[in-house]
Amino acid sequence: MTDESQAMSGVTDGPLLSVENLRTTFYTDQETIHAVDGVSFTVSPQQTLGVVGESGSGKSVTARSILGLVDDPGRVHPDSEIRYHDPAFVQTVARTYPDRVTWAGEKTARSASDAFVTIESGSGEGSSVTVERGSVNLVAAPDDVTRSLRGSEVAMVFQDAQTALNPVYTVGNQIKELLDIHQGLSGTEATEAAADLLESVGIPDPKRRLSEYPHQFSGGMQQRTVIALALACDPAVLLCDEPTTALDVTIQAQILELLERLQHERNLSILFITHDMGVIAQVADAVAVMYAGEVVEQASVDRLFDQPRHPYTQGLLQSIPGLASEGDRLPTIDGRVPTPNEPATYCRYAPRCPEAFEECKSTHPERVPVDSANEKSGWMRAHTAACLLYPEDESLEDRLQMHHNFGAPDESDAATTAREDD
Amino acid sequence: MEYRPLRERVRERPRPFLLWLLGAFVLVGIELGRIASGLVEIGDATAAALETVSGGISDALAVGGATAVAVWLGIGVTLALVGLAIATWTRATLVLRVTESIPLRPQQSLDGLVFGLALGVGGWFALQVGAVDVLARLASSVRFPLGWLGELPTLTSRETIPNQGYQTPDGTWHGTFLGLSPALAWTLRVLVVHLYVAAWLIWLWTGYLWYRNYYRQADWTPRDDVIQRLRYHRWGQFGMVVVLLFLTMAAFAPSLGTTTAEQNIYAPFSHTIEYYDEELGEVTDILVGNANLNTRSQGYAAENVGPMSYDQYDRFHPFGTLTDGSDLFTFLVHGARVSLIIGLLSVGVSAILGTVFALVSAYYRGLADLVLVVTGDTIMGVPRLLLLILLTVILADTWLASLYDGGVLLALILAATGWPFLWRSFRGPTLQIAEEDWVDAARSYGQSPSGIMRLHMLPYLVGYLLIYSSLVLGGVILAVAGLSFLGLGITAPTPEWGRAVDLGREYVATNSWHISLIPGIMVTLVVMGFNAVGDALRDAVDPQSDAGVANASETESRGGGV
Amino acid sequence: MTEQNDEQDDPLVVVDGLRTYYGSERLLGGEPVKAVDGVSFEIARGETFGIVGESGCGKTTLGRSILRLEDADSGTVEFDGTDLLSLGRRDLKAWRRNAQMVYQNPTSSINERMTVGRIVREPLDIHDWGMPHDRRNRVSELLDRVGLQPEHYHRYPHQFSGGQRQRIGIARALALEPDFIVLDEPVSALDVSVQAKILNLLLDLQDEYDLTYLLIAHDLSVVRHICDRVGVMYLGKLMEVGPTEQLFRSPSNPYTRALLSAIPQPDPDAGADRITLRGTPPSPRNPPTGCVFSTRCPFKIRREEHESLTTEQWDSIEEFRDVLREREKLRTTPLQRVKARLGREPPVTPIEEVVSELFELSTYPESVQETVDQTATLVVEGEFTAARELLEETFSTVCEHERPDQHQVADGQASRCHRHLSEYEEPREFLSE
Amino acid sequence: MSRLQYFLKRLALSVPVLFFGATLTFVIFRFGPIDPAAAIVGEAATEASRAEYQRIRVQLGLEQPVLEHYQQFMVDFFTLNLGQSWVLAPGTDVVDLLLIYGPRTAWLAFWAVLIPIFVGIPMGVYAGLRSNTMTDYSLSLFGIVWRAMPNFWLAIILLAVLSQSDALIGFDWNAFLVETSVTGTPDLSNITSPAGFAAATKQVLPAAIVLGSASMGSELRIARTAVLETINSNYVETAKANGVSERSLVWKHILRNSMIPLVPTITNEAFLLIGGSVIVEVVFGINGIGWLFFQAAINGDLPLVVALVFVFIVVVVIMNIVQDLLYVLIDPRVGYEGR
Repeated sequence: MTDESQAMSGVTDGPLLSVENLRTTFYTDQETIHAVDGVSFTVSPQQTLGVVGESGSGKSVTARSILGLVDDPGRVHPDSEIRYHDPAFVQTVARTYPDRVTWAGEKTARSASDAFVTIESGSGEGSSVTVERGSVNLVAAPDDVTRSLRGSEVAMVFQDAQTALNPVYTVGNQIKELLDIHQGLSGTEATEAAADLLESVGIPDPKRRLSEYPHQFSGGMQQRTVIALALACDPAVLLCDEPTTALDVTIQAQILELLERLQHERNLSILFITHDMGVIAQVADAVAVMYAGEVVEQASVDRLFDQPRHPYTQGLLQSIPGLASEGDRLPTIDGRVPTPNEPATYCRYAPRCPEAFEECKSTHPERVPVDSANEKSGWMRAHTAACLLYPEDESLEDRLQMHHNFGAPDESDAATTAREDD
Repeated sequence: MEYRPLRERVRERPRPFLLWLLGAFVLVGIELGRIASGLVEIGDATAAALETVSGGISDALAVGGATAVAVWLGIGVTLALVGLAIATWTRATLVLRVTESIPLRPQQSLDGLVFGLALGVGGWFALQVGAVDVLARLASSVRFPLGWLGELPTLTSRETIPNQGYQTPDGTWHGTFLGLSPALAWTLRVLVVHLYVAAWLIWLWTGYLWYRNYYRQADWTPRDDVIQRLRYHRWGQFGMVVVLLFLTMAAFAPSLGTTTAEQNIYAPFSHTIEYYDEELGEVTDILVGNANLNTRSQGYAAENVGPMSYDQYDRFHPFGTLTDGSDLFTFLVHGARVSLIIGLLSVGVSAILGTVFALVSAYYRGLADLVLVVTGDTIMGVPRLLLLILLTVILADTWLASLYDGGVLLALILAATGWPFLWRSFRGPTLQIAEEDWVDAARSYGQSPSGIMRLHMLPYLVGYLLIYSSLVLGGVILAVAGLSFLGLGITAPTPEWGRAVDLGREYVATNSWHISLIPGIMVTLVVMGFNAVGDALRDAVDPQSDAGVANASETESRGGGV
Repeated sequence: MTEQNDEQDDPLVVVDGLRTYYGSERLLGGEPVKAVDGVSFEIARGETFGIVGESGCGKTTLGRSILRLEDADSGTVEFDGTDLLSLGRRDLKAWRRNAQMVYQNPTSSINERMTVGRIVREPLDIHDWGMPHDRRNRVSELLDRVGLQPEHYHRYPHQFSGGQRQRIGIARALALEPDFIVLDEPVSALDVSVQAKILNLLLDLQDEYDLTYLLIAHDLSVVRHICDRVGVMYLGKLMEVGPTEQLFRSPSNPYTRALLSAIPQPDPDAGADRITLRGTPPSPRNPPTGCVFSTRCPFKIRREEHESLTTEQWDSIEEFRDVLREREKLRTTPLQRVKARLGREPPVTPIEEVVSELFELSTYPESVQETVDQTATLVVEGEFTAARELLEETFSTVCEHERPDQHQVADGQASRCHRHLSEYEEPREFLSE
Repeated sequence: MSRLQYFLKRLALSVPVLFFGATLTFVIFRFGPIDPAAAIVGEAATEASRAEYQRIRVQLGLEQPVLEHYQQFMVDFFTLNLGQSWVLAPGTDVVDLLLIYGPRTAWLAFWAVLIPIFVGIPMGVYAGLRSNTMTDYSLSLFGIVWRAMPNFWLAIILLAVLSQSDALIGFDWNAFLVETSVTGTPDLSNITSPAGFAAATKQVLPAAIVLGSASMGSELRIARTAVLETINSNYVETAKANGVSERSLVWKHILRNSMIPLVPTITNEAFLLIGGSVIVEVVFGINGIGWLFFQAAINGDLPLVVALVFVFIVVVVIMNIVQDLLYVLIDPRVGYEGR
């Protein structure tokens, strides 16, 4: 376990969803693409984590990996961890799989090597265990655990609302199906609940709308319906994958407002993926900036926009028209996002980075606090960046050494797995 | 990198090109005789056909009444269409130079009419002046050296590797190549033919590779991807092998048969063969027709010559004999040629019609599209096989039916009833292409409609053209076989696979099972082969739109449910 | 900016009352789509004029109509003094050298079966520009100018990224040395970092070749960055026109205000005084009879007796009217009627429920309450049209009856809104209330 | 546009097809190279036969001016006054012939449509759900081979095998269940009794299998691609992400959507059966409409042929209407803008 996650467990209101060193790789005939390459972040209860990045940075694959929706030829690396921390869920899973539980902190691990449930505090054991705090690692968990998580705990809102709704069923039918699965509602009860849901996402005259087909809805209403579908599952976490990209600004404003309201009403945690810096600034509490499959910077939203530290984030913010100085020319980033088709042994941003130096080509930067002051503040408030320039109050040698050390365990890990595979 | 014409690039580095050219010379040289005689044959056939056509037309005109009107109308429409094609593809404009007050579309049709009229008048004038005679004389002067070249021995001919002979009691063979047994000699010739075809393929492939390596300026083209995808398409490769074998069979039918078509099918009583008569104890002559009477396959053990066997006249029959005692294999290879020619002719005509109509209806939309939709729907609304039967029966006694033993008529009927299927398949993709921004962009800088269709739409259609043509070709082969099974279409004795199936239908469950079974399997294989090639092309040309195309193509490849 | 005022006297493009409808020629057509419905503006030489609006507002059709890629139904477009809409085929082709277009989608705007060289060269070939050799040189020069390499001549578009493809499109547009270029969402399909580079390129080219741009965009930050003047479009109408900074700083038209406030600012502390519009734009087949924005306008003029209503109350009334409008439409489709006759009418919320949901929360003046109740009764009786008309009678004002005229609101800034009339409150005053 | 409007529009589009189709038959009848009257009478050598020839021409309307004849012809056809047979069954009304021969073909077609639907589609769906497995490959190959086999060939092979089934596969088809012969016309007179139904069904079963063979292959393939496409669609992914169970995904979300592209396939295939029935009926000796048409065509019974072609066109148009109706019922997007 790394220092980071220990620090995180110290926080009283721990994360609801945490992703640790997530690697999702696509193996095609021609090449191996590391679409997500060692991504870590946490989503806190009732908070919004924004994930921002250009196309091809691996944002969507990250969201899909969480729900176990990565299709062939993609695979989530078995060493990755996606942990879900809701005690009730952890307890249910622990009771179903009593022989695959680890008790954190106990030296005499009563756990099998294939354990995926970690209990940090709780009592009892076997099928009558009670859990106060713990987590389930979804990567190692059997399929039916992931399946039981989908919807009821973590639901997803996709970008293209028009194709995300089944064209041959009425909207009511689709909502009621989920109400039946996740809340056991049926008949008139379900119809009422479905109408309420549509109303709560701001669709007027909801009863009539229930009997209409998706294509009879406008784009904004379709997106609202997709959100209503997700809400019908009564989830704790909402993964929003570019939910407003296809919409006009006035409709986008409506949807963003709606999400904000729903978050308060329903105590949702949101993972919000977008490429639009403006949208991120409006919705997120904390932001992770992704580049070529890696998170290159993470900070609270205010800090990130006030003091972006990673050269990529800086470049990205400067190149937004309107935000930059009134001068005619916009500062730009040269080159293009590379396809991460080889293991990262260097900084993937280096070729485009105005501040790159020799070592950037040979040392892979790890996510470190941007300065030592920052290290001590809590995880969610931490400002980290994956760049050899940081922590900025250390000397160059120390920094290089630090990044190198951070990177080393990963490599040995990989080596052991390789051996095990043999 | 400066752009230079291909000629300059070749001049700079002539070696690969010259080597490649040399390869072509060698390959042509080996078969010069066959190519020359083939040309003569085609020329003669064309001349005969033209004569029949003009005779037919003048007959029709002489009859008068409705028929004449129809023929005149047909000539007029054809001329106008050809004129329109000239006007569009050459971008020549006549009316525009006179007046600008007429809108664009009528202007083009007017141009078409003018060109068509000019063509008609020119043709008539040439006819009057006797240009035909001049042409004929020219043709005959070309024919002479070609005929002479046609005498040259060729590698794959049966004269070089003869397989017909007789066995004396001591077991030796006479008259065959190097005294080999007929089966071996025939196998050898088949092998040589296929090696020769393989050599041509290698030549082509090397040419492409060399062009890519030495002369092409682009380091990548979209076609490279298509070829790359084809290389991993096992199902498609199976199809290509089958299609190649079929094409070889059709192209080299005279060499592949164990005997000649003349001897086997058309005039068995004008040829004799030698065999060793055991009763007489000497080598005797017999008319092929008479020999055939004793080698018939009629179902009984006593009257049957099965596959891979010799008959009593020492003739080898790889696929056995037909009910009349002639060789099934020879019948089938010549049948392949008939099927292929009909198939290519009909698919060619309907593909041209389909493409032109698709381009026009997608570019202009509106009325043009509506008219084509109604016309196409009407033709498709009549069940195709019924229309085929009806038309073949009705037109059976006309001059058209005499061309290529009814083959041309059949091909034309198939084309006339088949183009709506192709057009329907093209329409979707063409409409999509017409919607693309680059078409609009071309319009925005003043590209003409014909230029847009040719440069910006047609290249995208070529892929679909190949896909559907190969699917439809399979269907046409089925349809032709089905019609000849019913005794329609190709007139006997011209060989056709469906007729072989028909001939053997009573013997399927007897010793002579081969008569129906083998041609049936061959039809199945060839149809599968063309379908597989179509599938492969579809996957290679347009990997994304898998389902949509598959959807539309299913019924087209069937050739009207035969 | 000062220069530009001088140039105003010498406009390059003058659009007057342009109307483009389409879909009217369909057999079972019905109402045509009024994509561009009476738009007038001028573009000065060397200026960048921006058209902003949401999707479906007709901005692309407007651009295409100006280039005569779409047939306008009425109005005039004058380019440098020539009336474009009356040009014959030949003159039009010759004129096309002067004006070009850059498209939104870099993948579909260039033909992927042609090499880059041929793509850029094609306009030159069509217009018989110089000798073939000159054309090749010109293409190399152009490629270099837009930031591509001459050796890209023989590459296919497939091998390029979106940004590079957009450069190819720009090179093609520049080939014939046009004066005027319509940029149709040139950067909206690109990533932010690439966007900036293309915008810079466009600005450089404008300086170098003295180009006049018509920029069509939905991204207001892009427009603000490079446009001198902007027109805001909604449902085929130009709602407001003005110099960029002035319009962005003090928008007069309610729609402009709503649009500007809806842009998410890349700044977490940015103002919260966002105006969120209700609903979606109506169909351009049946635009509202009065002001096209009247169905969604938060600044709508009310009758005197309703001025005292709170915003929430007014919104409830508006929403009620929306619901009725929708329901009336619903009843008119034949299939629905058949269904209703068969007793399979879709279950709708009973009107009483709708009323109670919308109007329960606060007390309304008696007259309003009465009208609402009356309407509900009419709906129960199935008299949808009467119900709608009753509401209209009670609540509609000039906004729903008359098309607003264009009012000069500031120097060079004009807006279409009834509130600019002296008898009503100006939108900005209304807001500050 | 509503769905009803869409349907009406499609209906309207079938009118010109019917009209032009009938015109086409008229053109063949009146201007074709065969003189119908001459074909009926034969060589007009004697005075009597010449008179007969004239009489027939008048009766067929060939002596009328073209336009008048055309009008007469169209009115007759559209009022289902289809005329008489002249050669095959002289003097019999075509409508009467249809009543005798039609049901047999309908019975054959019924099974030929049904068998592929119940065999091909489940196989295709199964292959699609298990794509890129051995099962998928073998099912697909089976479909392709089955589809490529020519009907006429398959028919004679099946005929031969069944007629000698005892000797060849040790199973007597003729005696199986009810006594029937392999070839021959089904007896539809007592179809309501179980034995009669079984006999009539068994009688046409081999022919129906042959006739439906290609349809089965096509439907298998289309079902497979449709399922594959649906599986990869966004709404299936959304449903999955929202926790819909695997079973519900397949039965509710995938199957219904896969049916949409199958509708035109099934009707198109049914359409091809009309042509195919000629060959199958000829081989299996079923005296249906296909057989009647073939006999009429080769015997030059032009009035009958033309009437039959018109009947076929009507059937095709009806089938198209059925297809559109099915479409309207199965796909709610039909008639909506852009579709």
